[in-house]
Amino acid sequence: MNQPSATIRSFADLANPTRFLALAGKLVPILASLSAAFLAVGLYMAFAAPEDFQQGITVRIMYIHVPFAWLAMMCYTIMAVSALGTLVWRHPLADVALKTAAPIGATFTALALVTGSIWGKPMWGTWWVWDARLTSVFVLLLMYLGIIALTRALDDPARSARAAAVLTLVGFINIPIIKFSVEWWNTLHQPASVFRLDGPTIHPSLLWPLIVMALGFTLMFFTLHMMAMRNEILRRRVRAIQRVEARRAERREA
Amino acid sequence: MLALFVRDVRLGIRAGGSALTGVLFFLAVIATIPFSVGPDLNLLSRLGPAILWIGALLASLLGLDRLFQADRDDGSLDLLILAEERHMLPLTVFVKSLAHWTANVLPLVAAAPFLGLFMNMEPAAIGAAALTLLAGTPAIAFVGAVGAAVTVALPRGGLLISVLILPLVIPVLIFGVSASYAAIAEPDPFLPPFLLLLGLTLFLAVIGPVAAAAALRYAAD
Amino acid sequence: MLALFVRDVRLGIRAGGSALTGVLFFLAVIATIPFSVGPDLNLLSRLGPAILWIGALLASLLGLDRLFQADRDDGSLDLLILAEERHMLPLTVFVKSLAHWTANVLPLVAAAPFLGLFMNMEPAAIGAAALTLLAGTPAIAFVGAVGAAVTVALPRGGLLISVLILPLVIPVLIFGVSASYAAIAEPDPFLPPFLLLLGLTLFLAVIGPVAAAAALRYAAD
Amino acid sequence: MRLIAEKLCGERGGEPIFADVNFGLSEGQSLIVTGPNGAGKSTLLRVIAGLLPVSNGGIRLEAAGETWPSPGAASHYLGHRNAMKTALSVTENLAFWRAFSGEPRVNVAEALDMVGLGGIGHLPFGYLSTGQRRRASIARLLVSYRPIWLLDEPTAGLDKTSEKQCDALMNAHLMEGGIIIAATHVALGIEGAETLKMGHA
Amino acid sequence: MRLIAEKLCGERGGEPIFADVNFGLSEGQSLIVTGPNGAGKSTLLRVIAGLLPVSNGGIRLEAAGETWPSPGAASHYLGHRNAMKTALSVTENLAFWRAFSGEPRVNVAEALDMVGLGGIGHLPFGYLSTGQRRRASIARLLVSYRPIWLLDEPTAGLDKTSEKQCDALMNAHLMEGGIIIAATHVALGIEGAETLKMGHA
Ligand code: HEM
Ligand SMILES: Nc1ncnc2c1ncn2[C@@H]1O[C@H](COP(=O)(O)OP(=O)(O)OP(=O)(O)O)[C@@H](O)[C@H]1O
Ligand SMILES: Nc1ncnc2c1ncn2[C@@H]1O[C@H](COP(=O)(O)OP(=O)(O)OP(=O)(O)O)[C@@H](O)[C@H]1O
Ligand SMILES: [Mg+2]
Ligand SMILES: [Mg+2]
Repeated sequence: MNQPSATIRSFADLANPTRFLALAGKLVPILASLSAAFLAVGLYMAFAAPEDFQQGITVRIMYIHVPFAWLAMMCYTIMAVSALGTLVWRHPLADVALKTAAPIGATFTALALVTGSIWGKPMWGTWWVWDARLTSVFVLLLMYLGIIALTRALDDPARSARAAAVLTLVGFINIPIIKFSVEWWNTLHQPASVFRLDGPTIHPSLLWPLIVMALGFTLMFFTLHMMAMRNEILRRRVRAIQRVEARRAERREA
Repeated sequence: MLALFVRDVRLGIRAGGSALTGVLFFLAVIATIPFSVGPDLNLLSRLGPAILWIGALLASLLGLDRLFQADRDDGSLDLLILAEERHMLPLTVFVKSLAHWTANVLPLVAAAPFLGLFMNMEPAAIGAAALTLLAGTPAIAFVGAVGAAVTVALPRGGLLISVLILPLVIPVLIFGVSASYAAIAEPDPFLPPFLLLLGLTLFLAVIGPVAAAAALRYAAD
Repeated sequence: MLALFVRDVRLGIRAGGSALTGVLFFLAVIATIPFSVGPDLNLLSRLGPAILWIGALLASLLGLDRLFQADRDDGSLDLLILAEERHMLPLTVFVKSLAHWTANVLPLVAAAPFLGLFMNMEPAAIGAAALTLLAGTPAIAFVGAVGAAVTVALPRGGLLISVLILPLVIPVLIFGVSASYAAIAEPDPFLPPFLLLLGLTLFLAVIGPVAAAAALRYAAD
Repeated sequence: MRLIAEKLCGERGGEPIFADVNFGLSEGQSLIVTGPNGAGKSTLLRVIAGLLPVSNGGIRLEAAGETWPSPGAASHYLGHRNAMKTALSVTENLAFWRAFSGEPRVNVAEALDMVGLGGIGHLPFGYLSTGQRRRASIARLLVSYRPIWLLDEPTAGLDKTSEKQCDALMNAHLMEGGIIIAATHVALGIEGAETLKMGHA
Repeated sequence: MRLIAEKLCGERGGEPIFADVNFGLSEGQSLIVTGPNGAGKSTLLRVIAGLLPVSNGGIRLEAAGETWPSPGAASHYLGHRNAMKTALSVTENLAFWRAFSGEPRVNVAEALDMVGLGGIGHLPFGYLSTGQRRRASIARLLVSYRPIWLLDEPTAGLDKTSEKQCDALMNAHLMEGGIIIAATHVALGIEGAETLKMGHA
């Protein structure tokens, strides 16, 4: 008769997540409102900012395209870190963080691709070119989707956690490739002008709205991520309780 | 029979052979091409149909060698053979190959048009490619079934016979590709190669299962 | 360790199947391309290295899903994991992937030069392509090991593995192809990309097995 | 219905394994095959089922009517391997065999209860323990009807209680006029079974 | 050397299977694990071997010296599956495990004789009968030395005589100061073995 011990154990496991849930409950609204504010201001600044004399109105796409692109890479970096968390520190939340970040990251990557190609049509005269940066971002999207597919295919959460973590870490090679593709290969895409060792080369009038927008989207990302993690944790709790119930039923039959 | 089909498809899906994976697989294959041949767009659009076909071929070859081995290893094959009076063995083989095709290749065929867009192929080419894929890829599964059966039956000698059988795949591929090109290249007509492809598929759909069944009967040991 | 290598190579050769399928697939890829790019020979010879690389890359995906599954099904994997204090698991994985490469991919590399002739590539190009293949394809096996380890629990991982691996091997492809082009295109030198390729292979030869081992340790259930 | 073997000989890879096996079993009768490892018990069962060619002599089924043209078609074969997919749930597996083998009998849930696996039909087969797997594949014999059961070490890996259950199931099958041929190393609780001792001697 | 389990708990897919298992075995001692199907015998063995994570409590090896850093490293694990390649001959299989596991002991031919498979080392493993396969994998325990043997139903499928052989081998191992933990449903002929009954009760 070890149900009580069992249930207690499974809840003891969830103690740490429980604390996280409380924290998330407090943080989510704050983050949400902050990001909303930033985005509003950012949008205003974006449209107040001077138009580029050759690109015209289309330059404004930059204010969403670039943040999306940055976030796509940042999200994967976060996933890689939480992968370490799973494999090295065995942190119970790391696995949840990784699993839930994947879909969000995929979305941002897809948005970067879309906005990029929308921008590409007027700039380069084509929606899509198989140029190094574009393709490497495309590959990043593929990796996101691959990780999602893997986590879906493996039912047992413990096992899928390890698998996804390992895969994520190995896939991290792609991030530097994306970042530096513009330097390594001669691409249509323009090189980094903000994150450079020798300071940004882009004009402040364009830089500031960009930064504000970037901050806004980053906050938005964290909001979404926290909410997703909360859902995942609750889902797992329900599953744990269901298992205990099922086992009770079995024992009653036996 | 339907039960067998459902079981095998389900197994395929469980393995992550779902539609999503199929599309991803195709995307991944295509993504590798530009890196090697370079970003030259109209070259890509010319390569398009070939790439689609190669991807489909690969997908249908993946795991094909396990078609019967998996059942042999867990003893299901014995029972499938035992049920012969009830379900003719060739039919069983046919259904299994079809299930393999459904789980592993069909998603790709469905995804093909979108990917065609990706490589900015012209609509005609895309339609033709998708059509030929739909018509041609099953043949690969049927031929492959023979190879799989033979390797199950005589693991050592299997190699030899597969050498004789599997090359049948290449004609399928060639007709498929040429048909999808005929659709765009003006002078040469689309129908003849396409009909040939259809004929080949139907022919193999009969020959393959029968041959495979014959091999399997001796596989049980 | 040598024992493990010998065993796996022996198995790969006896069981036959996949190695042969690989070569055939390779052939099929080569056979289709001319249709797409047309009879234009010097375009063909220009595409040659790329085609060889793509063919080899895709062909080496075949049979990868069984790398660890076969051992898992018959219980060997447990013992390989148990022997960890004696032979570090990453080393075991390394040896297994190497054996897989030897049995399944090496034949392709050996066949590559002849196929190069088919596409009338010039000797220099052929040599370069073969060399880069020899240097690069092992990397695919090592990355493949990660995919195989991660999906070892799945009944049939074929498609999924490819999806997981392909994005990871793209760098290998890039350097391999660029190296083999550098050999013919006069201005740019052959060595730098080739050395990069070598470096990448060595790097993956370390990362791959370590990662795969990490995944396998928890796969045992 | 009567299952008759006359001077039956079996071989494996060209080597004769056993020769001149004779028996005749009519409804309700059972035969227990014993003998040392490698004596040819499994081979005999597979020959009877028609999974291996008869090298000499013959095995035939008399007065069985249209439904059962051949011994193979009339038998359930339970080999060493369980013929279940580890990736599918126990219920899915059994449901498949029920649909595929035809002649449906007990439904899946009841069959699972009869082998004492009531609670766990939803688990993937791969999650089951050795004995549970064996019991699940015994349940396969119940979900669709065959007059002849060919059982190769049916109770391997079963605990005492489920051994009893299994014996009860076999006896019930005999009561209904079934025929059982079982190869085993341990004693089976089948009433009035003839035994056939195989061996190199 | 002493193998000690304290409040050992094991789980499968998140569900606790057994809890608070305690035992201490020193050289020459053996433990027989019994219990109904699904009680967790195999799970226990795998946890001891280190193939499954310890969910709670601990298992450790005392005074074992450098050679045997962990219980896993010090053990031969004989599971349900024989860990042999059907495509390779019996000798090739054993020779591989001998070379791979290190600490070589008896050579392959002798080991095969000891399990009564003298003649058939050249056959592909796939050609062997169930019992012969089991015996071949028991021979694996002999070709390389490990102080601890973890045996999961070692005598499944063996005939009477080879069961005796197997018992003799186990007793010999204990004589030499080995440790044996065996999960089984049938009685094993090991002298003075403690028994551990597992079960949902
Ligand atoms: C699908 C097409 C596109 C993709 C996938 C893409 C991807 C990216 C990525 C990943 C970054 C982040 C680079 C970094 O942080 O170093 C980026 C930045 C940027 N992209 Fe794009 N891009 C695309 C199209 C375009 C187009 C058409 C333009 C305009 C001509 C453009 C202009 C920029 C600019 C100005 C930056 C900021 C660079 C910097 O200041 O660091 N992108 N893009
Ligand atoms: N596929 C095969 N090819 C050749 N010989 C085989 C094959 N399978 C089994 N044999 C041989 O046939 C003989 C009988 O095998 P069989 O499995 O019938 O024995 P068994 O009585 O079932 O033994 P056990 O009690 O261990 O199950 C064995 O000596 C074995 O070596
Ligand atoms: N991979 C798995 N995932 C989840 N649960 C599992 C897994 N394997 C086994 N189980 C469960 O763990 C329990 C114990 O299994 P185990 O194999 O240890 O039983 P056992 O005592 O060895 O039974 P047997 O006597 O039949 O061998 C069983 O109820 C089984 O359903
Ligand atoms: Mg037998
Ligand atoms: Mg067990």
